[in-house]
Amino acid sequence: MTEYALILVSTVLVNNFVLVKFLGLCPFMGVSRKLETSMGMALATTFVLTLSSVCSYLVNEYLLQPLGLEYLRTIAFIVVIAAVVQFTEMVVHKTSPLLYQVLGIYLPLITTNCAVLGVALLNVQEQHGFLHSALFGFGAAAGFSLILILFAALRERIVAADVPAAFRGPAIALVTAGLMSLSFMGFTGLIKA
Amino acid sequence: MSTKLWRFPGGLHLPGHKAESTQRPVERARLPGRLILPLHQHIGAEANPVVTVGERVRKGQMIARAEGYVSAPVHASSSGTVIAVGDFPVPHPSGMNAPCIVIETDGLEQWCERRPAPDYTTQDPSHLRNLIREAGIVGLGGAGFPSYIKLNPLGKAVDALILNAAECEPYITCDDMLMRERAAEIIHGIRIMRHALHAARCIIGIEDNKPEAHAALLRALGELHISDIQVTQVPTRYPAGGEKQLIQVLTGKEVPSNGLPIHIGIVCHNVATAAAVYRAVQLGEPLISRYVTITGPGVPKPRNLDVLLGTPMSELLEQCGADPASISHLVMGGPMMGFSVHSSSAPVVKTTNCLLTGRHRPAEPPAMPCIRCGACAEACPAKLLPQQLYWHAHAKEFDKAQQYNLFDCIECGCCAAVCPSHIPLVQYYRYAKGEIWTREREKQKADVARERHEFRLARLAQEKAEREARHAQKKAELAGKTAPRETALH
Amino acid sequence: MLRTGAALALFAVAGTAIVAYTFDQTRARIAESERAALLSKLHALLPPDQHDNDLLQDALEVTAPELGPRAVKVHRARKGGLPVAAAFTPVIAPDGYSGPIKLLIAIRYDGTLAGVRVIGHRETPGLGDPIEEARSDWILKFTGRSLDNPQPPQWKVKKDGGAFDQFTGATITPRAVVKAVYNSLNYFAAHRDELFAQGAADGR
Amino acid sequence: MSITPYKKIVHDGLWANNPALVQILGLCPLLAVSNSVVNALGLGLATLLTLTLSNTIVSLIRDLVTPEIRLPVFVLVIACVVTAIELAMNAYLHELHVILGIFIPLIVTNCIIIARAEVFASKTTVGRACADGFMMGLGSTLALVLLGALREALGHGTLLANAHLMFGAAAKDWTITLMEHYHGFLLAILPPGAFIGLGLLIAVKNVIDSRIERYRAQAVSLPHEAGAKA
Amino acid sequence: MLSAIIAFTALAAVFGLILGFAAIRFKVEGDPLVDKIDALLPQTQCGQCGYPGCRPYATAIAGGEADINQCPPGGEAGIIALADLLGRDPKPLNAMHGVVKPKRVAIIDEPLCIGCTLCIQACPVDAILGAPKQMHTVIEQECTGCELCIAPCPVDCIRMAPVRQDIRSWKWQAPMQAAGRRG
Amino acid sequence: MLRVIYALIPGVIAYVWFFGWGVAVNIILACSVALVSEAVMLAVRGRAIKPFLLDGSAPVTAFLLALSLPPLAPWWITLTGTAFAIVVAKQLYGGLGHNPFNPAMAGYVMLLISFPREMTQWLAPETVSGHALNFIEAARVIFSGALPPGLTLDAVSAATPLDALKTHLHLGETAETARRASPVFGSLGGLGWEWINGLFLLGGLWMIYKKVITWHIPLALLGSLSTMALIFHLFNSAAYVSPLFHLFSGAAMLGAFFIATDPVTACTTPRGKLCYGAGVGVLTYVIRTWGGYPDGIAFAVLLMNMAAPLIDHYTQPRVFGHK
Ligand SMILES: Cc1cc2nc3c(=O)[nH]c(=O)nc-3n(C[C@H](O)[C@H](O)[C@H](O)COP(=O)(O)O)c2cc1C
Ligand SMILES: Cc1cc2nc3c(=O)[nH]c(=O)nc-3n(C[C@H](O)[C@H](O)[C@H](O)COP(=O)(O)O)c2cc1C
Ligand SMILES: Cc1cc2nc3c(=O)[nH]c(=O)nc-3n(C[C@H](O)[C@H](O)[C@H](O)COP(=O)(O)O)c2cc1C
Ligand SMILES: Cc1cc2nc3c(=O)[nH]c(=O)nc-3n(C[C@H](O)[C@H](O)[C@H](O)CO)c2cc1C
Ligand code: SF4
Ligand code: SF4
Ligand code: SF4
Ligand code: SF4
Ligand code: FES
Repeated sequence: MTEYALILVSTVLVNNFVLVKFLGLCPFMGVSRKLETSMGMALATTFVLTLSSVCSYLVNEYLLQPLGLEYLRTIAFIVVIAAVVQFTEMVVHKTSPLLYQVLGIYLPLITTNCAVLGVALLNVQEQHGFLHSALFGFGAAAGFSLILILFAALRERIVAADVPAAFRGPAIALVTAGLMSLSFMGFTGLIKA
Repeated sequence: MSTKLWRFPGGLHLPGHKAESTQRPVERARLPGRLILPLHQHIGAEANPVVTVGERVRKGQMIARAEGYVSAPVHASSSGTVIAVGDFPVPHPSGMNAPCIVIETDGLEQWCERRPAPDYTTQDPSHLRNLIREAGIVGLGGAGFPSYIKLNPLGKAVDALILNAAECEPYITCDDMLMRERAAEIIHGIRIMRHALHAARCIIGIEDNKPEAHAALLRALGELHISDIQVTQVPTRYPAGGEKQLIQVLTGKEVPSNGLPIHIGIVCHNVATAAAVYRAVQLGEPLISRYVTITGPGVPKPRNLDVLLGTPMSELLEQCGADPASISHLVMGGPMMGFSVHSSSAPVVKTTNCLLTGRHRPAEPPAMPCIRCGACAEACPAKLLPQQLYWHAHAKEFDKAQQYNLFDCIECGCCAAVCPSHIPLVQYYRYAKGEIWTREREKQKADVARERHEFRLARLAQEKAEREARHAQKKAELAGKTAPRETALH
Repeated sequence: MLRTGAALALFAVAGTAIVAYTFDQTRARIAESERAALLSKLHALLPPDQHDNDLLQDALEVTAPELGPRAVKVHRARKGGLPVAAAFTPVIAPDGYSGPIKLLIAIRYDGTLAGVRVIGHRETPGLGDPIEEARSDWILKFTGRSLDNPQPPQWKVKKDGGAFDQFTGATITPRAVVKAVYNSLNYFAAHRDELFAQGAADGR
Repeated sequence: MSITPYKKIVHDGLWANNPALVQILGLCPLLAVSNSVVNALGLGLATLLTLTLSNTIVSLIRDLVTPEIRLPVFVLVIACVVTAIELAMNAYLHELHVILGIFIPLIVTNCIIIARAEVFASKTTVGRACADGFMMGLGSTLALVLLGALREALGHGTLLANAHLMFGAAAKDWTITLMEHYHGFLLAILPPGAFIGLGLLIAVKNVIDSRIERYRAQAVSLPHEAGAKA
Repeated sequence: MLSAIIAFTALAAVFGLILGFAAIRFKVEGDPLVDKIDALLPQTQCGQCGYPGCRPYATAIAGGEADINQCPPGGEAGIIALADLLGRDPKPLNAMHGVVKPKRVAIIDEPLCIGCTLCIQACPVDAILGAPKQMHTVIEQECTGCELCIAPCPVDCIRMAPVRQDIRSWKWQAPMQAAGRRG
Repeated sequence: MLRVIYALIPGVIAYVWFFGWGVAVNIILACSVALVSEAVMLAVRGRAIKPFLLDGSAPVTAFLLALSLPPLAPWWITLTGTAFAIVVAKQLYGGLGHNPFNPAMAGYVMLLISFPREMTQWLAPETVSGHALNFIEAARVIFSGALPPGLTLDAVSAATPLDALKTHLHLGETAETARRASPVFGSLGGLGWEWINGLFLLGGLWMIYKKVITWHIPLALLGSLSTMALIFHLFNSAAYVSPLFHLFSGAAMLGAFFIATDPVTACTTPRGKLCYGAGVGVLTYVIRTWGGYPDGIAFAVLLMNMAAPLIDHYTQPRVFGHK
């Protein structure tokens, strides 16, 4: 039990995907101008990331490994991810048009969010089991969402600030991200192992 | 008497500065050579002149008719001749000129014929409202909203008629003096209002820094053997006189956001308004004069005057021993909510409760950036977050400001008063509100333009189609004509 | 719909074919590089001229508390069939400042250290990381030492009255490393012969 | 669109529309591996190669693919290219491959590649697509190397440390030590440094741009000065 | 090798089918965007943006051909609104397309007007009244101030005048900037 | 702002008393650097300089940064830290009032992760080391690194109480043995630290009385910190030290009254302030107890700065007349 809690703490805080592992930065920078949109993105990513983490684990375990096709891993995973994204898209569209309104535009973006592929690859690299993969994927997504939403709220405040011309826009956003990751250094050593 | 009182959030204890202008008794203001009567002294539509230049008018005669539901007529406050109808300086933050009727007084003070209705109890409310409307009575306490509308319960049961005698702003004492000197008139006025509203209760709310006025009211009630009007002292804390605040203090009810007091069965009027109602109904006199406080470091003899509407402010300053030229800046209203008047030749209007004068404009310290200390939020009686409103208004993010409920701001100025960074917050809010309204208007205009443009495009397309059709037809005819001739040639 | 499916499948086939081809071409080379990479690490401690067997082939796995929680691979160097040295990887020093430290420890048959290297750690950059060869030569000071050099009680950092330096402001990390090395020396002393005795068969 | 002059392609790729500094795409590898010049160069070249190849192929097959499967096919193409490159690197630049780790396969999801395929390569001639791919790749590589240099210099006081990983043993002594006994400003090589560093680069670019803008404005002597604020 | 190909054909086929469905549906997204953008444009219909009217410009933005900073009448507020809608960073107005001017309306000097109807044809919102050979007048509240009627007039009897300010249209100005803001 | 500095003075005096004049040197150095870099940045940004130099925010930043540095930190540490605080964390965002992160703490954390060695070299209280460095000596150490003859760095330096506690617990000792083993502990918290914290507490209370700050943040912070500590202490007093120790060692009081209360970077709504303070307290405890760094205040403050806008967004008070 505690082991799984630790996995979450470690992926959400200590090894936060965005601020420490440098994954999923494009959506992090791109979809954080408004709080609402960032929340939509967070929701979509969380779902897709968890699902694709599991699926890619299955594909790797029961398709690639047996056939000795490890070298096709990347291709296989990206295929899986794209499929999952589309699948999610359809499900959402069918079940709740309202949610679709919110998420619709973000889902396609997720395909090129390297956090998703990153999770899949890391699962293999670190030989996670099934449950571990699921948790890892969820934790990564949670970390991503947390940071994304906080960042969006911060940015909404910063746009009104008297930022020097040269730093307006992406530059100051990156500096902010830097200071955020500076703060997250505080979690280092929280999980020894 | 000790009745249960409630507390409104925020607010400030301000130095009152009221003693200065209450030492001397109220005296009539001298009759000026000319009276300047703006057509727009109230909320709502501008009144419509019914007199022409050169025409002779009597005191109390209607010279401009109310235009539409939310509007009020204007009356000649003394007898004389109309010498101009046109734009003149008026008391307004813009400092612009606005349409006025100018009367040269003849000093005869000849009244037009008055129709008193001594026994109002026999009148039905709608007729009373009509009298009040015809008398041009508007709220004398603040916004100058036509009072007859507020006297119309709109079919709702009115639980309480609240008389606003708080006069919470520093320096202002006109209501105070009115209560000391004309308590009886106020009481009568209140009973008329009450009759019109069928109000169950009737409370006069007065700040506890006016013992004399309080005593005067009680005395008057005693003399008139009236027991069903309750006089309640409320703690002195700005803005206790704010309509919503006073209502909360006296009844514990909150006027819903962008709702009206009437929606919670309450109507709030100023005491001066009540007095005006009495004169209108029982003496048949329209609203042609009011008490005005002339005070501030700029005048040697600060006091209250009973002023004919339309009297130029400069005359009043002179009467209080000040030389208008020496006065560097002149504020109409109090230090918190008043605005500077650009020319002392502007006239006193229905909503002029106070002239605040300064010898030299206080040098405002430079505004520093907001450090989000939250002092403003603690002072805000509307429980807003002024720092956020400012943050967004300053960044021109007006929709965000609106999300933070900009329009619940009553512009009381408490926030600006406490701001350690000396930010003119209220100015930012007024600016933001103005911008939002303009954008609304422009949006509507744009939509119209879009329609007209699309309509035009459609029309052009149609014309083109028709032209082509005609063209084709012509061709066909031509072809029809030519063909036989050719055959004929052969 | 079917058309699109087919078309896509076509592309998939083509793509896969190309990749598969590349894979075939590079497979041998990749295996080779991986070998070389590992070998170069070992050769840093056990120079090729000191042995004549294939270190990668002649290996076995052991598990022992002294060497850490997980199984440790032991590569054995022999010359003319005679044991020369053994390289343990990875030896885990569990009590680093912020997590376990992975070590590669090579011990000569006579019980002296052929060398120690850090192959993975999470110590604080700037405080704990002088244990890396790249950052300081602290780790090199182990070479040539053994259980009687210094005497066992001396196998500590100076601060704890031992023979090994600590870093300014960082005692925990060196403490952990010294302890781990000392433990593995003990383990080697205890199990030396069976380590070399076991047939080279396993590990293949 | 399809008749973009080559001059513009070059200018876009390297400056005006630089993937890293302007489009802010493909950040993950950019920030993750830019802690030393060599790593940056390694990944940069890999990306460049991928971009060029993928763009070329995409433009080659642009008439064969129906709109519905455009995206999947492009993704597939890119994935294949990347895998091929990865295998090659693993074979010939093994250490570097180990260091760069999952960021080589992650080139697949590097947004800039799919973006170029979508908005440019799929709409233009092979030559231009190839050029665009190359220039965009070069643009991000330059940004990578710049950031790498900045961080390595500040962090370790060196440049081109362990270049042999890439250029073979001959390059062992290429390392340039800018400052002996340099304390080492760890911030630069730690994650926060990556973000702040890139932020600074972008800011510098903005300054240069506005200078150019102002210069132009004066040259044309427009009545009102554009973009010159604060 | 073969197993690889087989395995993949399977995967990809599935994938292709699924995607086939979804990709088609994405098409519909385009148009509402144009409306959303058009709703933010001032509808002056002046063409300064380089397109014949606001809607064409909106279409161009949606199509990614035009940038969001080309509409002078929209001004800074307009650009920010567009940036918000499209999730981009706002940028200063592109000087190539003109500068922000106070709102103005056209006034026809009626004695001079010869009733040529050219301005009527030019006006995008039919804000000019008049018939051939009769003097024309501008319906002030309908005029968007696009200035398109100025050029065609053969006798130059049309001029632009600022919209009249009176005490009701007056609004509070922003207070002067916080301390130290130079210019 | 000046009143913030007045409130700091008693604590500073205690600081000098226990750790020698190094602190004073650091403060002076930091202040001058802060003012200079502020002025330079304002000039570059084309803003008026005088009003912003006089608003006193830069000195406050400098004070708080200097107070969190090791007393004998070399001059270039103070310099880079202060410059980073003012230039990057404050001026890049538009200066006073616009910065989302607490400049002083940003500067401190930057130093801590960049130069951990220098940043963990703490001076032992004079009562322990038995050496009293006077102003000149301290200045010489700071600027040239030259200790007075007959002194070694190891002699005068020691880990801070929190740090030492970590080290000993790490060695598997109990809190009690740790406190007996190392001389740096006092009766409540760290030796000397208890006095320093006590005086900062006084200064803080004075600021509340003077309405410079409100009670919300300090109360919530200290409350949550001690609650956490109490729970775990009761649960296992060998591994987890008492709440009092937490309150009276490290930067607890300084943080609660002077750092977390920075109005610019904290929450601004009343309820928000409570959440914010509680958050800082909990995070501080977590980082102190399980994290890699001995004191967590700085990180906790920065982390909560990060969350402040969101918290504000969700803790707006009910506006008058709204349901
Ligand atoms: C635009 C506007 C419309 C109003 N409409 C009504 C109304 O329909 N009925 C009513 O009883 N009071 C109405 N009021 C009067 C308000 O309730 C309030 O008494 C008036 O604004 C004076 O209060 P103040 O001086 O605090 O602004 C209106 C006020 C304004 C400003
Ligand atoms: C901040 C503020 C303070 C006010 N103070 C007073 C006051 O002291 N006395 C008063 O009669 N009206 C005051 N008003 C106006 C009242 O809100 C309200 O408009 C008025 O009492 C309605 O009565 P009337 O329509 O007869 O003027 C104040 C309004 C505001 C917004
Ligand atoms: C941020 C930080 C990081 C640290 N990292 C390490 C480290 O990686 N390795 C280490 O041995 N000590 C590290 N320490 C220092 C230990 O806390 C302890 O003070 C040091 O080992 C000195 O212990 P001593 O008092 O027994 O000499 C670190 C201290 C701090 C404040
Ligand atoms: C009560 C109070 C606490 C403050 N705390 C800090 C602080 O912790 N760090 C800091 O850099 N500035 C602090 N300041 C100064 C100033 O608010 C801070 O530099 C702003 O962040 C500058 O924008 C404080 C100011 C006040 C009034
Ligand atoms: S009082 Fe002034 S400085 Fe304080 S928060 Fe309000 S606006 Fe900002
Ligand atoms: S002016 Fe508005 S914001 Fe300021 S205190 Fe009054 S109501 Fe609140
Ligand atoms: S410039 Fe603006 S107002 Fe004029 S046509 Fe273009 S979009 Fe419409
Ligand atoms: S009248 Fe002239 S300026 Fe006005 S809208 Fe028509 S064409 Fe434009
Ligand atoms: S490169 Fe774009 S999300 Fe990682």
